[in-house]
Amino acid sequence: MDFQSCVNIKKEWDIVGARQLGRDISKKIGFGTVDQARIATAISELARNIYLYAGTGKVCFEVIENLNEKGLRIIAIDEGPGIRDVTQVMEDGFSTSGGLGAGLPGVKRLMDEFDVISKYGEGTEVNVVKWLR
Amino acid sequence: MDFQSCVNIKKEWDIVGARQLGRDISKKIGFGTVDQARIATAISELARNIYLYAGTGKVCFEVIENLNEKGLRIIAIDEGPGIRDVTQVMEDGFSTSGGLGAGLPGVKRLMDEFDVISKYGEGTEVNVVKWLR
Amino acid sequence: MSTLKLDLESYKDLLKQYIESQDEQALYRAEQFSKHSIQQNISPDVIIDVHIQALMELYPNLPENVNNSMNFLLETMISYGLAYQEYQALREKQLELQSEISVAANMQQTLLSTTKPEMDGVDIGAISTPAKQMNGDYYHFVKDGEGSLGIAVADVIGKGVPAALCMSMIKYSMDSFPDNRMDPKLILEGMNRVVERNVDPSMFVTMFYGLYDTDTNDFNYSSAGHEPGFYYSAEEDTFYDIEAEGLVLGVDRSVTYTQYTQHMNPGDMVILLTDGVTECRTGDRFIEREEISDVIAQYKHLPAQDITEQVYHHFERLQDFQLRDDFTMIILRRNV
Amino acid sequence: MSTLKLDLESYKDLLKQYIESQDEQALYRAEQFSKHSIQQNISPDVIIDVHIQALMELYPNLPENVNNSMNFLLETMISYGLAYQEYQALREKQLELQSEISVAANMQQTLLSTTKPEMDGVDIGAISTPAKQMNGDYYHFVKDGEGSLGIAVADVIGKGVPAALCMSMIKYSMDSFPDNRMDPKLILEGMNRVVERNVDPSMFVTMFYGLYDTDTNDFNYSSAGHEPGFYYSAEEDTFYDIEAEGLVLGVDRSVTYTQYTQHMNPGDMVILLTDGVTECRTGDRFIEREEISDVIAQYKHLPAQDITEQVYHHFERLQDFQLRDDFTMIILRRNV
Ligand SMILES: [Mn+2]
Ligand SMILES: [Mn+2]
Ligand SMILES: [Mn+2]
Ligand SMILES: [Mn+2]
Repeated sequence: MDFQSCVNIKKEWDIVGARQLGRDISKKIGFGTVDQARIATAISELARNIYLYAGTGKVCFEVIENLNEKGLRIIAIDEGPGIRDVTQVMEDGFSTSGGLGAGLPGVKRLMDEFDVISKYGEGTEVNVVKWLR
Repeated sequence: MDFQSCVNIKKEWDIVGARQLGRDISKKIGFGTVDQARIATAISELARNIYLYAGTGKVCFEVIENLNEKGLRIIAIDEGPGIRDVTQVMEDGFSTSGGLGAGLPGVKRLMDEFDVISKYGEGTEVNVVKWLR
Repeated sequence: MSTLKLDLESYKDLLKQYIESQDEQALYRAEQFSKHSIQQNISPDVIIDVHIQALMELYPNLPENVNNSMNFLLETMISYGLAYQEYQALREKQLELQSEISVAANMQQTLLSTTKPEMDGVDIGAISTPAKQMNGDYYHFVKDGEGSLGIAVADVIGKGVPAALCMSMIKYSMDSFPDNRMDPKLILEGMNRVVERNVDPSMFVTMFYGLYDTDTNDFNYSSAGHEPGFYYSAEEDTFYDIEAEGLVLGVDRSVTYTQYTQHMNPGDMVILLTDGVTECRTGDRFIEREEISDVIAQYKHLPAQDITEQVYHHFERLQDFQLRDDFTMIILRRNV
Repeated sequence: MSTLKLDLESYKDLLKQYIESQDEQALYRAEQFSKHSIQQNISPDVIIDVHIQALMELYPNLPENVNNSMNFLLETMISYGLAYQEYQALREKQLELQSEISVAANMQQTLLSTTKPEMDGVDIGAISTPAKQMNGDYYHFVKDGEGSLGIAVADVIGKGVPAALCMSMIKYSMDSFPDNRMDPKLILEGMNRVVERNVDPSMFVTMFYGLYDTDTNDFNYSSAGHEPGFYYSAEEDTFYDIEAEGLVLGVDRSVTYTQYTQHMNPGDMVILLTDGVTECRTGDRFIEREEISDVIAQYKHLPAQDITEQVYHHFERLQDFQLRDDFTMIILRRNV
């Protein structure tokens, strides 16, 4: 909880940086190859959202532990325009990107826990967790 | 047109035999690996339909040629109960097998040409073609 | 967890069997394996992962390049796995919607059911089949106490759920007219106001209303832009178009309709239909109206109901069993 | 053909880059590549094939085992490719159906629209929000020339398309009643016959009809199994349930309804609702009826329309913005 590493997202190249850091941490925690790839894909999605819709923001990583589990928390924060209708954005298959595994519903599927707080006009925070099994 | 090789379908093992013969012929004609695999999958489907619903029947292969194309024709014939409602059987995703790439719609997708003639109570003939590209 | 492990084991065995013998049986089993996996909702990226693990266990000393290449493939497949899961969710939604619509279609059938009246002096046949699950065509018989028979036929422009909803409006509005004899032009004028008030301007309804008087044997009718029917003269053994001018319902609140009269001699027939009959397609051409009257002529010795059914089967077959529009046909024949 | 070749080239380049450097950038590009492929409707078995070809071109001398293993994987993926294509076809159907239903929902909104009457002596508020696209709740105001106001509220058991279709029946049948003052019990008895005749027995409709007389300030009402509303007495500052016995519509053709009368004093309110209000859920418990009257009490200083909206927003939020049932609330207040 006390240690967070963040990657600032300003240009497309930063998406790769965020993926790299996320993958390194996942590997260290002990995630297998598929999970590493899933986490990297989720990071791509979150970071690209920031890059495309908010302009700038950051993606932060945190190793978390509870009694019998270890996991990775990823927090994507921006101060962009926010999401007007979260219910709609979370709907399957009809997102702006034309669906097909993209967007926030995809991130939700890739991870174990998912939460999004968006204030229209103030920004968005997406908070996701993947547990090590 | 004058040469046909057939495999009789009586037991599950014959499905493998039909696939083998179909694959050998496809390879000889010059189909690539993916197409060979697709043809084998179509044969499985046709032969399994005979095995499951008609009891016995046969799967025949024919190398066909027209002016500028070469291809493989597969004919699956049985004298089973026939299909009561072809329109319904050809509908996607809601076949008896629960959809998901199975059944005759799958065969139609795997091949280039597809035709089915079924007389309720008299039997079914499925006639499909894959062209070499 | 344990079933996945089991699957990895069987995948490994099959893979090993294939690599060693390259026989078709292993490939057939592989196909069965993947079908089974699909039924278990296992996404394709998981299959790649199982493959990688099996390969590494079977050949621990493969070149590093190969391992790396497989990881790259796995990365590529993650998005496919996502798309796969998304589709599965969609499929469930689709099934739900589908069953909702089939419930609605049943309801509609109950709603639109009209009793074909038994009357001395006339023989009546009627058929109405929707192209999709729900019907956007409507027909209805009204028999008053004074020996006259009203026949309504309507077609909503459009198909499916919206057309069906609009259709139910036509039905209830028709039900609310008093049951006693009313002139076709007045009924269409009343319906025009209902449609104009309740339906948005993008939706049109065509309607035909005919009133057959068993005393005078006159068939009085008006049409609101509806597909013309046929009049069959038994004496001349000839079919004529039933032409009638009139704007479709719902366009102009104050429109009035002209009423026409056709006297019916014994053996004469009135054939009413919707454009689902006349706009049958075979291949890429529409049929001619004459083809319909030819088919009717072919069966004209039969009872009216049988004629409608024979005509329907004829055009159903002609269209490869896929109706492109709702199909409705009504035949009224004055008995000889 | 040429675009596929181009793709093979770029896949090969990316694969090579990754194998040589194992850097994240190549993996990111691989992800982009696969997203792009998904958009182009390229199925996963084709990706495996491209992978095999790229691998063979890059490393022509890989062990035979590896090649065989890849062919085995390809075989396994064929069924996934089929499932993928099937899903894509389903998705198109789904989009079509979805747009059909949204057209129907718009139509329904036009159909069900009722004008909230402006009357001296009373303040009226009404809100009705469907849980899905189409509304299975119905409300309607009827104002006659003699200073009385009729309020109908109905709820079809069931949601979605079938409920909406049934709802439109209620609407048209209500429209066909004469506009002059009619007793609530007679209206419910008439509606009961309509529903019994037209709707299949598995579908139920609950309905409440109230008639407010501005001369006597009496509120006369009858209920057909409908969710009880509230009566608010201003003098006592207390909410009471509006209890009324009566069978749901459509079960028994010959049922009769009891009519009740409640005299309204200045400031008193009648609150009518459907069970979508009372059966709100938070977490895994249903709310108590008292929670509704508490929220109404909280906003009772506001105009009736504002109260309905505030109550709606309260329970919308409480349910995480996902209504489980259609939500309808009407408030009628006698002015002070
Ligand atoms: Mn139509
Ligand atoms: Mn039509
Ligand atoms: Mn309801
Ligand atoms: Mn309800």
